[in-house]
Amino acid sequence: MTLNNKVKFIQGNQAVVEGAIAAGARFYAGYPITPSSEIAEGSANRLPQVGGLYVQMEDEIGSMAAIIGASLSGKKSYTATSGPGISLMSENLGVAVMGEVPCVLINVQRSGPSTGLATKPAQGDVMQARWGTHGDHGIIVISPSSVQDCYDLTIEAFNLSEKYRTPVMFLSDATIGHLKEKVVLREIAPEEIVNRKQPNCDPKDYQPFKFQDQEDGIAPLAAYGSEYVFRITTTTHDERGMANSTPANADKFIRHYTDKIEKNKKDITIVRKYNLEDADYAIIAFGCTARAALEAVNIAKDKGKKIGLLQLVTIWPFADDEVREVLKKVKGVVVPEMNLGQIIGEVKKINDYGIPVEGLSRVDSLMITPKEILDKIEEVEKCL
Amino acid sequence: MSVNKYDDYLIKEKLPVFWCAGCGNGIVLGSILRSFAQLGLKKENTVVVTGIGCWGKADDYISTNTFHGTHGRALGFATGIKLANPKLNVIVLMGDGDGATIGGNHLIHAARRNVDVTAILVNNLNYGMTGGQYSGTTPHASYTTTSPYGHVENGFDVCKLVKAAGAPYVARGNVYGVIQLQKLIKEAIEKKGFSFVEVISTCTTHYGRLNGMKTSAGAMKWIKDNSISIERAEKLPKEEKEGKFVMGKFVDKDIEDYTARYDRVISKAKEII
Amino acid sequence: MSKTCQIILSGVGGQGLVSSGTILGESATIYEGKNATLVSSYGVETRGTFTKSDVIISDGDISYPEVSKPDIVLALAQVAYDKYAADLSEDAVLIYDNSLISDTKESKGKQFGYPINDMALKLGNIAVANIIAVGIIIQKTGILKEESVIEAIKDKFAHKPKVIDLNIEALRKGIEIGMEV
Amino acid sequence: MKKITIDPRLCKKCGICVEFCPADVYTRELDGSPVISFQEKCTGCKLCELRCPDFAIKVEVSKNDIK
Repeated sequence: MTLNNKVKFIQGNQAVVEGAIAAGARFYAGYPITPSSEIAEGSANRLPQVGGLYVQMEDEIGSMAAIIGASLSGKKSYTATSGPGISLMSENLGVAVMGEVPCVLINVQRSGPSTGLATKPAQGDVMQARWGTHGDHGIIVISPSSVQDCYDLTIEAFNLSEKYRTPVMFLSDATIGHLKEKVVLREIAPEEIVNRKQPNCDPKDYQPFKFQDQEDGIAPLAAYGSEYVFRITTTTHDERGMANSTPANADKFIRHYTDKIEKNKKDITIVRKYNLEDADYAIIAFGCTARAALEAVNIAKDKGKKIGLLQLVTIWPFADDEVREVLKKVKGVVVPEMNLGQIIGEVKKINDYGIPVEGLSRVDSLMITPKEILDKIEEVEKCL
Repeated sequence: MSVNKYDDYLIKEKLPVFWCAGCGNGIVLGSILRSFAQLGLKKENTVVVTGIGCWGKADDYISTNTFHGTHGRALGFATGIKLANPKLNVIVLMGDGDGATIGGNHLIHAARRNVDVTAILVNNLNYGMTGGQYSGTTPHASYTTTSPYGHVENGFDVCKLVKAAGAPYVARGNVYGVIQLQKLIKEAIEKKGFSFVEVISTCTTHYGRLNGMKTSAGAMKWIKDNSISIERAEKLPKEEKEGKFVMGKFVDKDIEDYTARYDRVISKAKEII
Repeated sequence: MSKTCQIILSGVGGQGLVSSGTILGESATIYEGKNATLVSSYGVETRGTFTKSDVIISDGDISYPEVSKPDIVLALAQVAYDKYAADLSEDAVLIYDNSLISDTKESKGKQFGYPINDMALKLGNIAVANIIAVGIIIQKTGILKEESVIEAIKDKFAHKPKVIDLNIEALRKGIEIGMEV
Repeated sequence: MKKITIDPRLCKKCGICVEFCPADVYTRELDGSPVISFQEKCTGCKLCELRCPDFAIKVEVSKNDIK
C-alpha cells in the first residue's frame, strides 16, 4: 500500500480537523466560539463525509458531556473551543478524568480573562489547562506551533488519549489556529493509530476501572452496546464502577488519575531542541511564541551567538527532566510567553542551579517578537 | 434470551434503597424496571443515564449499562451516547433540579433536537438531596428551606416547556397513579424520538414536612387530591385548576429523529466527495 | 541563503485580501514546493475596518510568520496607505490603488499607483481587484510563476468554473500593468 | 389464593400500602410496620406492590385466581 500525501495551504484550525479524522475521530460536539469556530465548521463539513457525526450543542457544558457519552459508545470524540468555553467545559472535563474517558479538547486560546479580546491570541490558559477542573488529577496538554503540528499532534493527542484513557487538551492559540501555512496531510498508516484497549475477559467478570492487573496500569474500556455491560460513575467509585466512599478507595483512585500520567511522562512528553548542544543561553518556549524564539535563535546564530531553544510541545505533564538538562548547561534562560508568567513558574521550581531565569511577558494580544527575546537575553547577559 | 422479570434489572444486593421512607423515587424506579421487563430490553443494549440528586442515585440499583455524571448534564451525556450508537436504548433519569433548573437549557434543546432518548423527570418540587431548598418547579408561596416566608417565584410547568420545545412525546404521571405511570413510561421508551415523562412525586422529609404533609401517606394523598386528568382539566373553570397537576399524555406525534435526519446528511456529504 | 519575500496586503475588510494571500500561499506551497505563511489581522467586524495580511514566501523554513521588514506592501485603502507609506524602507516597494487613494506622500521606497479598482470594474467585476493585485505583486517580486497562480485560481474556483477565466484575465492584466513603471 | 409477603429488611414503614389498599388488607403495628391482617380480602390488584417505594412487597396471584 502506498500512502498518499496531500500538500495543502490551510489554517491550523482546518488542519486540526484533518488530524482528528486521520486519527479516527468520528464524533464532534461543540459550541462555536472565536477563534476556534473553523474547527466546528470544518468538522460539520468533513465528518459526515467519512460517516462521522457533528452535533452543535446548546453550550460548552453540553458539548463536553456529549463527547464523553459518544466516547463511551465507542466513537473517538472531540470538541473545540476557546478559553471561555473551557471554563464551562471544566466541569465535565472532571467527568472525563474521573470516568477515565478518552476524548480530545481543543482550546484555541484567545486573550482573556472573560470575553477579553475575542479575536486576538494569548497563551493565558496554561494553568487553566492544568488545574481548570477541581480536584487532583493528571492531564496531557499538547501545544502546536505550526499548521503541520496541528495535523500531526492532533493525531498524537488522540493516540495518547486512547492509550492512557484520559482527556487530552490540545492547547492551540489564535495565531496558530488562523495561520495559513503549508501542511502535508500524510496518509496515516493503521499502525500509527492507537485504539483503546478492549476487555477480553468473560463479560460477567469485566470491571471498567480495574487497572491494577494491567501491565500498563490502564483498565480496558468496553463500549456501550457491546457484550460487556458496565457502569461509569464519576462519583468516587471502585473497580466495578460502584460508588464507594471509603478512604482507602478514594486514595487509591485519586492517586491513580495522577500516577497514570506522571509515571508515563517519558512516553508522553515531546520537546524540540534547537542549537542547545553548546548554547550559552537558552529560550524555553511553546506554541506560537516558539516560532519567535526559533527566529531569535537563527538571528543569533548568524551573528555568531550561541543561543538555544527548548520548545515544550507537551506542556503537561511538564518536561522537567529536559528542562533541568538545559538549566544545568547554560548561563541563563529566558521564558517568553503571552501571559504574565505561567510556564516560567514551573521552570523556576526546578532551577536548582542558581542561574537567572527571566520571563518575557506580553498580554497586549501581540506576538512576542524575535528582537524582544534577543534583547531580553542581552539584558540577562549584562547582569552576569 | 430476553429478560422479563423486572427484578432481573434490579441490583438486589444494593437494597434497601437509600431514599427516605415514603419517597416516591422507589416507586418510579419500580415502574421503570417493570417497563424494561415488559419490553424485554437487553441489558447490553440499554444505558441508563442519571443526573445528580436523590433521583440521580437510581442507577445504583439498575443492572443495565449505566452512566452517572454531573448535575443537570444527563441529557448531554445521553445525547452523545445515543448519537454515537443509535441502536442503544437510552433512558435518562433526572430530578427537577437536574432537568428543570440547572439543566433546563439542555432539556429544551434535547427536546428540540429530537434525539431518540427517553427522559424521566421525577419532580418532587424541591431539592431533596441538599436539604429541601426551592427548585425551578417549586410552586409559588410554598415553603422550602430557602423560601421560609413562602416562595416568591412561580414554578415551571415542565410538560408545557418540553411540549413548546417540540418533543414528539410528552406526558405526566404521578407516584399515586402507578398503573398509568408505568403505561406512560413504557410508551415513552417505545417512542421513536425524544420522549418525556414528568412524574409528580413526594418528598416527605423536606417539602412534605414544610407544607403540611406530615406523613408519607399524607404526601401521597396530597398528590392524589391535587392531580386531575387532562379530560377533567378541560372541563374545569380556570380557578379550579389553579395549583393542580394535570395528568396524562399531552403530545404523541411522529417527528423524524436526529439520527434519521443525520443519516441523510451523511449520504449527501458522501455524494460530494 | 534561502530566498524569502515578505509581503503585506492591506486595506479594509471585504476587499478579498485574505483571499489574495491564500492564492499566493497556495501557488507557492502546492505548485512550487516553497514554504509560505499567511497571518491575517482584522477587527471584530468582517467588513469596513482596517485589515492586513502578512504573507511570507520562502525557499527555506519560515519560523516567525509576521512580516518584520516588508519587501512589498499592497495598499487598497487610504487608511492602509497612510499606515505604511511613511515607514517604507529604501528597498521596499509600495503598490497602491490610485482609483481609491488620492492623498499620497513621499517615502524612501518605491511607490507605484495603479487604478486597480477601476480596472476590475472594467473587467466586469469589482471582486477581481484582489487578483489584479496578485498579478502586480508577482510581476514586481518575481517570487512566483504565473502558471502556479493560474493553477491556484483554478483550484479556488473549481466549484464556480464560470469565473475562472475572468480571474485569469484579471491576473494577466495585473502582470501586464505591473510591467509598466 | 393470593400470597402477600413483606420483606421486613426492606420495609421502611412508610404506611403507603396500609393507607391506599383498596381492600383494606393491611393494618399497622404501633411502630408503623404493616401487618397483613385481612389477607382473604386481597383482590390481587398489586397496587401495594407497585406503590411500595422499597421493593418490600410481593403479591403472588395463582392462576386459579385470575377470572
